[in-house]
Amino acid sequence: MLQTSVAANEAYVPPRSRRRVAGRLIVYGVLIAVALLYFVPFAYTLSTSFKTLPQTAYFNLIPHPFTTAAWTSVWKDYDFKRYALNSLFLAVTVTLINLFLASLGGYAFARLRFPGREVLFLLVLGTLMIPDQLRLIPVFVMLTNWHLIGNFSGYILISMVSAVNLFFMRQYFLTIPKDFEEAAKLDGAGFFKTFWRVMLPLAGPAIAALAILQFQGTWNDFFWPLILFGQGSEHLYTIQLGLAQLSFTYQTLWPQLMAGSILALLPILVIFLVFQRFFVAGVTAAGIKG
Amino acid sequence: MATTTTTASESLRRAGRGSLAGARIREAGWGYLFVLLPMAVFGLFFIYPLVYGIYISFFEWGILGKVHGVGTANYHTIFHDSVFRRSIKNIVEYTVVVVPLEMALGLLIALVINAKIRGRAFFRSSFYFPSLVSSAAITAIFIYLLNADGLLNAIIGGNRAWFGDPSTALWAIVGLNAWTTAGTVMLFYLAALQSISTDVYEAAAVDGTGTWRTFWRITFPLLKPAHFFVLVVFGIGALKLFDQSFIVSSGTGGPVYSTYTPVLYIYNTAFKSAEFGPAAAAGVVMFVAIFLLTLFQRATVGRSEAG
Amino acid sequence: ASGAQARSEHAQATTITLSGWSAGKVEDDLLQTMVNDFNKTHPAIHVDYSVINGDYATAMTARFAARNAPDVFYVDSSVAPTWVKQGVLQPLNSYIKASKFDTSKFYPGLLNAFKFGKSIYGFPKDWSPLATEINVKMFRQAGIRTAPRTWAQLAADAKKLAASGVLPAGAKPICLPPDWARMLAFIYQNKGSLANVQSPAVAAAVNFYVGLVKQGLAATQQQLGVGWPGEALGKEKAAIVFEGNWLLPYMHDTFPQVLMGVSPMVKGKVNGNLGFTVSYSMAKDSKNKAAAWTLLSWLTGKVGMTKWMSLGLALPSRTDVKAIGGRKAFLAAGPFSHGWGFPNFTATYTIMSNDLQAVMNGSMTTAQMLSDVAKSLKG
Amino acid sequence: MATITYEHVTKRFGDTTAVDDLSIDVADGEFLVLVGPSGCGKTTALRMLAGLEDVSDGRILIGDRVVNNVAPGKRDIAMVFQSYALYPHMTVYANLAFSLKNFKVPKRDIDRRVREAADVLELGPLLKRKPKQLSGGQRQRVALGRAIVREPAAFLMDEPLSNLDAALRVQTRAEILKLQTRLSTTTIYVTHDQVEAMTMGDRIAVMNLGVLQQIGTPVELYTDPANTFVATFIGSPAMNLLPSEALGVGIGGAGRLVGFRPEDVQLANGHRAESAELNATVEVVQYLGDELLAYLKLRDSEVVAKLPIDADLPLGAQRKLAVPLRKIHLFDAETGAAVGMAA
Amino acid sequence: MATITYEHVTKRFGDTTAVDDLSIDVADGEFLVLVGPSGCGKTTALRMLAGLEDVSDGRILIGDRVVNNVAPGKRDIAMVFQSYALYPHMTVYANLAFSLKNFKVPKRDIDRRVREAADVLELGPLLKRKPKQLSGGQRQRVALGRAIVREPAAFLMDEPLSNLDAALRVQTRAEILKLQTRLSTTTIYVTHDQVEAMTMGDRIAVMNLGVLQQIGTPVELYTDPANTFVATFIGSPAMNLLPSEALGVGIGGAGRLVGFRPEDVQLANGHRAESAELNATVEVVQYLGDELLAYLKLRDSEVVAKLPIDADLPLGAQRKLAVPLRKIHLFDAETGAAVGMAA
Ligand SMILES: Nc1ncnc2c1ncn2[C@@H]1O[C@H](COP(=O)(O)OP(=O)(O)OP(=O)(O)O)[C@@H](O)[C@H]1O
Ligand SMILES: Nc1ncnc2c1ncn2[C@@H]1O[C@H](COP(=O)(O)OP(=O)(O)OP(=O)(O)O)[C@@H](O)[C@H]1O
Ligand SMILES: [Mg+2]
Ligand SMILES: [Mg+2]
Repeated sequence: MLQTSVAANEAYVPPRSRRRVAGRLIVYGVLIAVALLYFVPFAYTLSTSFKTLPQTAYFNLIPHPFTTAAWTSVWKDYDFKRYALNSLFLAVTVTLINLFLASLGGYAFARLRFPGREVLFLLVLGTLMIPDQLRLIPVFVMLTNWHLIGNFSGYILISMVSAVNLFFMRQYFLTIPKDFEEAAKLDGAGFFKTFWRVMLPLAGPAIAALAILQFQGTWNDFFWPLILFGQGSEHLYTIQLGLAQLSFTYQTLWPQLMAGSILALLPILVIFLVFQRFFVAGVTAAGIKG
Repeated sequence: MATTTTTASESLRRAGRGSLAGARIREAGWGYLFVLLPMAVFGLFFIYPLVYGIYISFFEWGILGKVHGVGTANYHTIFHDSVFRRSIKNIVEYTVVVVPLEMALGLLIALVINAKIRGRAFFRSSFYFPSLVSSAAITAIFIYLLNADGLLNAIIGGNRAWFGDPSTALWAIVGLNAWTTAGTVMLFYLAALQSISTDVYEAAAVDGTGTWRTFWRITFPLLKPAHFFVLVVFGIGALKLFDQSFIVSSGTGGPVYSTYTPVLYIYNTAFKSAEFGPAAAAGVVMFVAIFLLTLFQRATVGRSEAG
Repeated sequence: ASGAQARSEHAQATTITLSGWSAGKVEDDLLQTMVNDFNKTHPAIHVDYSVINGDYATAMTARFAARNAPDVFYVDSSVAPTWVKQGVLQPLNSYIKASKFDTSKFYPGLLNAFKFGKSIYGFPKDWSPLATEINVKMFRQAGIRTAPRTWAQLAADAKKLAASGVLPAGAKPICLPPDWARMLAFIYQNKGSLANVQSPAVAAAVNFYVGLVKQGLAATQQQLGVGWPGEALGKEKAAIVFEGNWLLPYMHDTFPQVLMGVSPMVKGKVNGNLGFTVSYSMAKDSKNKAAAWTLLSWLTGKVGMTKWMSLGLALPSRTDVKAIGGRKAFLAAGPFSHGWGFPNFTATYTIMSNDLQAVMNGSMTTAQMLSDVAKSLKG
Repeated sequence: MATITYEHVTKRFGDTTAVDDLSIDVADGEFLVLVGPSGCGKTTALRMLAGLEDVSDGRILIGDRVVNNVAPGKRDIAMVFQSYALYPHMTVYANLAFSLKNFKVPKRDIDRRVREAADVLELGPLLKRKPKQLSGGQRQRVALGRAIVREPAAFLMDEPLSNLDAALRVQTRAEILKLQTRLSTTTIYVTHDQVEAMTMGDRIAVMNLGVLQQIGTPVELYTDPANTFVATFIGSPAMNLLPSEALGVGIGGAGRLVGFRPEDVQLANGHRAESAELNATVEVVQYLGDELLAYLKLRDSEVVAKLPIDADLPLGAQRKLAVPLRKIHLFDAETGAAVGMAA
Repeated sequence: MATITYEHVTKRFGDTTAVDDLSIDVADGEFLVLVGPSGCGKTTALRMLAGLEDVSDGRILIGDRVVNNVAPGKRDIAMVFQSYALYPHMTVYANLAFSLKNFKVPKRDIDRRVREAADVLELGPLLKRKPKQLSGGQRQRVALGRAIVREPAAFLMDEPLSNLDAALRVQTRAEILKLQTRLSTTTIYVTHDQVEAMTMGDRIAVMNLGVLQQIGTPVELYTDPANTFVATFIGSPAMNLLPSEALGVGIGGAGRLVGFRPEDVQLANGHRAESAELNATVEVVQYLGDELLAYLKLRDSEVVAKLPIDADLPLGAQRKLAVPLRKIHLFDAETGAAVGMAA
């Protein structure tokens, strides 16, 4: 009945309302503007790396004259390849261990019942509150006595798991419906298997966030590498220790520092781009009704 | 088991393979196993230093160790130290402002880039950029922006040195940190947003819920576990402010004590003055204060954190 | 750093470690060369040199606590009192006596920074006092021939500069940091001292210093929107600053176009200056003290220091070693320079900096500040 | 208060065509039941109407308005989700009240309407609970309640009673009908329950594999199915469908299928006029309370018969059955399309 | 392969008692159907048996073993969840194979069993899909498949067919029964579907408000309900229940309720011996395909009658109805307990 009377424009489908379209456009405009604003620091970093030192004194986004001297210097005068490899090794190792231990522990705190769980969890939260400055000396003395200073093992040992990561995984596991675990239990999956095959895949977004942050955290860590193997032994230097060679009390080699920073930033960017694809909405929604 | 001491429950226990045993004990065993390594790390490298710190706080203690016991004198010292008292005032003001700001900004960005928009990956990356760029560059830029002849003054007119003026230095740090930390907060929120079931949004859409109301009545409450996390972690992070105040003031906490923080106090007292007793006492005071605060948060915000 | 190969060559040699912070790649390389020389000339000793780039004090404190400090290392005059008090530095008197090391060649003001009671805890490796640095072009344009030599000239030149209109908008004649590490020099010039910090002489010097700011003849680096006075000079936001030897490479590298004049520090009632100096010291816990002494005395001895001065990166702390040219303005201050350092250093310095800022912005009186400082100096 | 029109609507998910060229007109105030086997596209059709799924092709109208690009909230419809989709953080009360608040209904009215719905659905004592603390059926009732508190232009209900017990289902069914009649709200109701489909719908639309098979009143569908799919799908147990040869000569002819419903099978004592007769072996007998379901073997085919409870049917016994010719449907064996009755 | 015993089992959630002193013995290989209104505690009873919910009081045995403290995975049971609980990140195939892998079934067997189950449940073409890409009924079938690929000591099925259409339900029902018979696996089956309950169960257990009302064979429950709850709950439409006075003098006596099923009501032409008679007004007539459901008014009460399709029942007409006395149940008006038949 209806379709015959409007046969002329049968296929006509009115577009989205104008207000909605306008709203969209405004949102995009704002987004792009803000994105550009957020891009400024990077642009600044990039442009500084192509400046001469005297030019760095002024906030100017276009290098003039344009020089790649800083890049050559960073590559030739300093062993940034080695620093990057060291950092990569540490960041990958520490991130993997953290992801595993934090999600395992976070899962236990979220879902397994055991006496003392709440007290232990408060302890975990408690560790957040202890400033590094307070624990530096005891930790350093301990590691010295165990001969773990001056190589990577001490650093990896103390960075194996962070309370922030564990806490975050716990919070995330709390939001995953219990039904999946119950099904897994009945399907004869043990506690570890339930965790590994069912819960962990469902925590994909959280894992992705942690992978990004932990990788970046280790990659950018300065304080502990400095204390634990920053003494001499240049073959152990991380990217950040390497970058520290570029600034002194009264002088900073800004072009080199910024060139180095960009080198230092690329792997994190890659990690970010890889892992951000794991932010998939409503992963758990499809499995249950209720 | 909720059974009381009736004979029925007795026989039940006997029948249940000896004791309360069985599944419960196995579950607990796995629980302990799962948290064993993390707890060992925390115990060795956090709790032990903390306990050690508590011990130190009752001594005069130098670089080479114990000198002699002083009772609670270190606590008297710090509480009578106007610098320490000022640092507490600063940090409370700072935290109260910066944390909500970080949360709001982080959540806002997370929401925007979680929306179904074209080029989501692009926006995600660009909004995360400030978190990627080295903090040295960010701080340098911020100092440029907030200089007496910086961009901000150029826009609003005036010639205030935002980092150099005692009345604004702390707020300049607030701005700096809110801006750089928002990316991290955003990531946590972004992850948390994914755990919200999509059909809830569909139901809300059919129910004619506007964007604003969907956010406040659906998204926001369902993010409760994330709020609790962000509040605790970034609240504590704010209370531990050190780096930026150190850089901006070259370690003096200036101008006129306006950026002095408790951790800076601990740092200076311990590593510059080598007075580990008062430094430890300050650390303990901070720990206790934050711990009580966290317990309080847990009792309020965290209570029903979607268990 | 030397590799495993070098180490194995010196398998029989005593290995000791040497640490310091880095003031630039050139300087690091120079010190490494010197260490190599030393290793060659002293086959029984092998020195491992390592740089700590970053938080030196913290890293060292951790190592002291772990009884794991380098054998020989840099000590800044400002932390020396603390570290001595903590007993982590080795008094060198017995070694001096045994090897008849001549301490008289060091400028006494500098050596005193590492001398506590009768004990010497290190020898200054180099140093720098403050000098008066000016923007020559601006001075010329304002019709001023020479850099100011006295307080009166300083004030007069500043006024002239301000009136002449050669200063760009937002610039001030002088950049004065709210920092006792500059102001203390003026206090010494007014016959004041930290020993009697609440004296009228100190107050007068403070008032002169702060007065320059209050009159608008000077501004702090924050007010000028720069990181430190050197940058103010470079960006032509100030025509006069008081900085040390470190300003020279900075200006050369970053602001080569700015023509800078360096002349001796201004003078008040008397000459007075601050000596910023760093020593080589030995760890109390060193297990190879004899070897450490050999290194320390070589580095601070005439031969070592001459090599160290070869690139002109710093000023010699020994009177028998010549500096390279163009450093006269600094060297003249040797006899009347006071080492930068005092008891309860960090707490006091915190108070000094913050109170001085408060005095400058008018929220505190000079007397209050001096009383705070006096209290803190007593501990 | 609105007609609903699907005009050649298609929905594809990648390779799967979930809904294929669907055209339906639902009259204002009509109660249309949508049935079809699992996975035939019912939910998808509803979700497109609700605006939760994009339309791949064709258009959907509510009233005269093409809604393809209208936001779900602006379509003035209420939906019961197959997956419930309750707000997990809200109490039952808040779940029910939520949409009313969206539409700025006065507070007093909200309370009244929520309590009314809760009464109807026996949710009264549960108003303060959270969804997690409810049983499956209770959740489903909340989902239903969330739709009925509103007074929208159309109800879309996706198997809203599937988890309720018989008594509650009968009662709720009646309440839905009452409400629908009172408000005369256009309703599309997905169910797989025969009784529901037959008793509730003004018309029934039968879908299969994304394609609409037949649309008509319950009686039409039952007595005059358009094809074998509808014939076997409507009615439970299903219509018996046999090659025409199975009933012996003379009926239908070659290339035809004959169909007859279990309740039209009678135990034949003696010859009956106008009936087809068949000899079959009793295989299984199921007891249904007031009747029997007999599964009988007829050469290679199986025949189901609904017989009086006192029928004498020992397992393995041979019985002669009769089916009145005017109850026998004929279908094309290839296309499955109906071609008329045997008499 | 195992008996299942509930011994005085109680489950409390805070103030709510979801299951109250439940005692049931399920014989080895028995197929027990659990029915009861929404929220009566069926799911909770199953979940306790599965080990997913703590038992507040009493004990549960599988075989001779008290399992109160045995981990769910060690109880050798498979469960179909009312909420499906599919693993959203796994394909249908992986969902089905998951438990088999856990139990270290050889890879070849896994594949065979998964494909068999998929065939039975018509999931074949969907094996590579993720749950998100399935319809409601398809999801439910995956949930069911996950249980049947295993060969456990007991099946627990919580409304496993509620989202399936009639044809598929009939077929799946048959497959479940076939499987259960072949493996003779003890099964507890929750449903709200009358037909399912009556046709599948060896015995039926009826619960209400957490309390077991009656347990017995379908015929027992239908013909001999223990109380008014069971009487009205089993059978659809429900048994008519009236104060004894409504049927006139002589039947039951004071303080009694009389009950009779709709199908036992006949249109009375002339007086019938051994029958109670009543005059009622036709209010609504529903068409059920092969029969009619008539809702009639009898003074203050309503009576439902299932009558032949050709009955002449214009709305508002007065009709005389008869109910054979031997079909009339008597109940205590206060306790609801059955006290015998009228004749
Ligand atoms: N976690 C809980 N907290 C409080 N009450 C609960 C909880 N879970 C279930 N209940 C209540 O316990 C009762 C029994 O619930 P159960 O899920 O066993 O019902 P059911 O018989 O399966 O019903 P349905 O047929 O609707 O699924 C219900 O009244 C329900 O509201
Ligand atoms: N997101 C999706 N991706 C791919 N296929 C899908 C998706 N959603 C649904 N389908 C498929 O589309 C078809 C129709 O699904 P729909 O949910 O509409 O079925 P339905 O008629 O509601 O079935 P049911 O009665 O089982 O709920 C099904 O075959 C289903 O597998
Ligand atoms: Mg569906
Ligand atoms: Mg249930």
